[in-house]
Amino acid sequence: MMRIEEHPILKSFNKGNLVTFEFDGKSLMGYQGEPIAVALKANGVMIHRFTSKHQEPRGVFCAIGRCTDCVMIVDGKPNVRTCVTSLAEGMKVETQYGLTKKE
Amino acid sequence: MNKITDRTFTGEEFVSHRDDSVIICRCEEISKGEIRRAVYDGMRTMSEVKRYVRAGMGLCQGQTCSRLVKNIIAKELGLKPGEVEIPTPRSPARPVSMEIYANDGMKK
Amino acid sequence: MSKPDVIIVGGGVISCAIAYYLAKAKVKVMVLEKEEIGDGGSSRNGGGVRQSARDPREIPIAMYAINNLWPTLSEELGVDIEYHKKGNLRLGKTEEHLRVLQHNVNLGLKAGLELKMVSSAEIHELNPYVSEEVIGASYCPTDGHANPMKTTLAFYKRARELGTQFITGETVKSVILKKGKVAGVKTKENTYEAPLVILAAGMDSRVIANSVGIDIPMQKILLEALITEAQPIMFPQMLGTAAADFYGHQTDHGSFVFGGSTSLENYVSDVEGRETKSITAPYICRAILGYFPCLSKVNIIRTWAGFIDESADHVPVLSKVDEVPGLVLTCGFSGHGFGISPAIGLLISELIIKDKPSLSLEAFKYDRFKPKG
Amino acid sequence: MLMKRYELIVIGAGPAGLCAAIEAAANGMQVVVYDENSRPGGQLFKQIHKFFGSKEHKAKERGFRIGEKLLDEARELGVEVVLNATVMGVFENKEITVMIEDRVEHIKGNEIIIATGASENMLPFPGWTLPGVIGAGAAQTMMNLHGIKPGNKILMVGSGNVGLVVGFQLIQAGCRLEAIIDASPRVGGYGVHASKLARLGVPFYMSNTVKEAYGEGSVKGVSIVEVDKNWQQVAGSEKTFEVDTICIAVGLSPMSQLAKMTGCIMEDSPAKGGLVPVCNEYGETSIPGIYAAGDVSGIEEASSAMLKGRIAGSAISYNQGYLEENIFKENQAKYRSSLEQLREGMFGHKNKGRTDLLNTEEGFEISLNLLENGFLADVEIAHYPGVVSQERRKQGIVPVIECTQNIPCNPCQDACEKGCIKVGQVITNLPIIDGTAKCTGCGMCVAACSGQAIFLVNEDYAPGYATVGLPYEFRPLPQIGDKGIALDRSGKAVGEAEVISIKSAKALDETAILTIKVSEDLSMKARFFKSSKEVSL
Repeated sequence: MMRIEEHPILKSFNKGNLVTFEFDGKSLMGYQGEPIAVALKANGVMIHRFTSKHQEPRGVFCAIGRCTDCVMIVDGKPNVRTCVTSLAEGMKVETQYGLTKKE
Repeated sequence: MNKITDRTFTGEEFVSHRDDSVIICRCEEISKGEIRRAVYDGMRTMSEVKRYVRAGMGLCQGQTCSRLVKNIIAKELGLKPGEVEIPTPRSPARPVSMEIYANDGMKK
Repeated sequence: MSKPDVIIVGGGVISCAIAYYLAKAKVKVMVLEKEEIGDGGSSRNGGGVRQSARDPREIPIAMYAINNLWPTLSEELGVDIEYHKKGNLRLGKTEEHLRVLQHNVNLGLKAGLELKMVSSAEIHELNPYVSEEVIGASYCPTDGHANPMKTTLAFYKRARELGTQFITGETVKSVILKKGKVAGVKTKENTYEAPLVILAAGMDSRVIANSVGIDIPMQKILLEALITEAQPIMFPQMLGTAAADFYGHQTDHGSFVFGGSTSLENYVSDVEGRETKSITAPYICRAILGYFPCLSKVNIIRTWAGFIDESADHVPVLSKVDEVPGLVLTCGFSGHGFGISPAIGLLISELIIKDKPSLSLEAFKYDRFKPKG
Repeated sequence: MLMKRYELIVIGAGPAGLCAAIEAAANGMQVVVYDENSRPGGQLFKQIHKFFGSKEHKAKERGFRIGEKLLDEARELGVEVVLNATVMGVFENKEITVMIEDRVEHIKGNEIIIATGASENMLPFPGWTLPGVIGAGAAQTMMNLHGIKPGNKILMVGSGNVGLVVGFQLIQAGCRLEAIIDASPRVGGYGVHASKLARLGVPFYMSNTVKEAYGEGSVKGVSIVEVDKNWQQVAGSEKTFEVDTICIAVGLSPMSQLAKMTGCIMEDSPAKGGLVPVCNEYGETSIPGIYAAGDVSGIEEASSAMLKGRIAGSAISYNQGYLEENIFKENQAKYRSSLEQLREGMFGHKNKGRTDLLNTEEGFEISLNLLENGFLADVEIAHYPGVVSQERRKQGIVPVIECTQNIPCNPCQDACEKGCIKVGQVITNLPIIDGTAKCTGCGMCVAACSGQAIFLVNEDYAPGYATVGLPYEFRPLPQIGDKGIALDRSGKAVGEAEVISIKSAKALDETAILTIKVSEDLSMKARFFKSSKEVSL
């Protein structure tokens, strides 16, 4: 379980509604409005994309929208920074291979 | 800045380092060795290295690797990091879609 | 270091190309650059390697470059300069545009260029991404594009390896004469001696030439360009438009480089800095999307600005200066020097070494500018 | 083009930006603040620890609470705080473009303050691109903003304050911190922060760097290796850890891209952490009307950033005719002296990066054990003025303050109504315990100490037994009567312990005070409690 249940200082985290989204064809749950990357992390997803040149896996690195390492294909659009893009019901999130979907 | 620099090629051979394969520019997947090689080929500033091998030219616009690239160049040239010329950042500070740009100035 | 045979002022693609061809011919060259290599237009242009839509005087040089130099340049310099000879499409949306394009086609044909008008259907066969609004285009199949930054630095690298002495951080102020002949240049702090000086320093060439009483009518214009995030490879052509509202191409990396002008660039407030203006990128993007609506979601990641050195008749000065023996001018490229840069390098080296370049440079004399009428 | 115009545009709603905006708005200026994040406060909202400094620096308040207060204050004063607003560029004539949702706005400011903060430095090593290698800031963002653990088993690289503080927060979030490593031979951050981790059993490997992160698809482990004086790896000294996450905390750099974009004169200053705009004493750059405040003009603590914001905000108010000269001068003097206070001490400006200090300003020997292992050795404790004699301890409850470095901080002094604790005018001084004053054991000092370095020791508890009151910021809280083991400063189990009281009053601000009963010889050793119910911390 990656979500923090009881935090000694922050107590609980006010999250929105639980929503369903799609990750590489699988149906996953996450909280509406939280970064896509957080919802993926809660579901144990580490790999967001594979690089163009060496096909190496990448995931969250800076978590604040600067490094662009965590980009994925979201609702068909590639290069979406999942650490700063809010999750919404029914979103389609796909692992990015280079610049596109897996061929 | 812009210290007078004679860039004459000395003719010495390029020496590989053990950690040359470590990736420095994460976006463009440019290794330390490629950056060192660029310096060997005569590139002495961040812009020249960037234009020659694309280090720092990817999606994040060098936000992650600039400091690392600068340090590598400095080390290769025997300079202090502060002596390496750095490029001027350009708008947009974060990626912005063409559509958003195109709408700018079009509606009240 | 012993005295060089030639000093080239400026460290852009023209200088580096001249230095390379001279060094290849065993001429001792020194290049003096005030900033860094390729800091000016060389690293800021759109990368077009075109023959079409050029002034008829320039077309033979462009054809020469494309026929003889560009195809083997990567191999020759040992750096992939990303040259692609996949044609140039100049797009039109109105009947008026088509007339402009037809005029260019006529000029090109007269100069012996392979160039034709193509229909909307033919355009879409070449480039399926073009908007339906485009009704016709001129097409030159032998045009193309290359990576200007890498080309500049490749010439530099190779020239340097061949013994050219590059000195950066040196701002040349004037040309020195001895007994009526060129003897070198003076920089802010130093003096460099050589019997031959080539001014290839963009607008600065004018100021430096002024030091020996030579003036070329040219002006600085600040143009802007931008680059997108990488996209899967979509099309190989160099693009332009009859309306001249944007130009550009997709690079090997996948990103698109586009440029354009707003018609306000002659009136910039700061004539030294190269700051982009807040209104230019939106304008260029509107223009692009007018031809390529499919790019609307593509992100721009950087914009930049660079000066062009526009001569009074929009073609360069490529010339020895008769009354100042030892002085050679290569300036006033007016924003389209990159595509012809290898040929300029070769031709100027020939002009210097054997006084007779492979192509005549008579049309580019420094003293050609006359008042109208 | 007609543009919206503000008297002051602030870029960045972190501590510097908000304070600048508050200052200017309080003087009557019309101010807008843009921030690209969905939450204001910059890094403050990820900082759940109590701040150092004195009252005027908001010491002993937690960062996120300071952020909330600043935001409320700004809003009350009419500051327009625009979030999810990315400043795309700064152009001529003090114009900026901002992307808000899907539109671009062009805004002009009579004055502009750039308060864009800092970005994290990175450390490349083989495998550093694997998912699971993250910045310490990323860890903070995930756990403190979004309530998710960045990983389960973690290695922290870097022993500066960021590494130490985030390391502690990881444990608070329920992660296991396997070790802290640093290429430097000495802990870079506050000794008290290091001690908080060491007593939980987190080992410190100084003079070590990452050799390689390994794993298919994501991090499965890491090997570290010793480095010699010339930063060369020592063959044969490798150790490996099975971790799923590697956190990098190797310093911050000013995020000065927007500043450089304005064309102002920049300098590369190692003391300020990298490339910064050259500023005058008010934070004004070489371009009149463009200011820089906070980390973008030089890396410091958030408390300093707040003051740098105030200084710039007040200077701008004066420039724009909103502040009389005498008040302006008064304010400047006040803020400046407050800022100078924060810049004093072992970690202040003049000592930044020094690892060769042997003594405190008062002449106390600095603990080498603290610098090399993260905790004070038992034999060193008695040297410090916060530790009373055994004779005094035998007489009843008394605070033991294990504060051994010159850090600008004095809430302990204010916390004690009985006058047991004295820091004095120079807030970097080590606190002195007045053994003659009567300690009531209220625990306010324990909770007030941002470094969690105060313990209430009572050696007069019962024959053969002593009690130790200690700060406890983990959940679930143990219960009275819980039995377990006492851990010493190095995290080693030293004996049995039983919880005899738990205080968690609101005034303690989530720092519970756990009092444990230990054998009397452990009174100066036992510094943490581990319940036998817990499998592992």
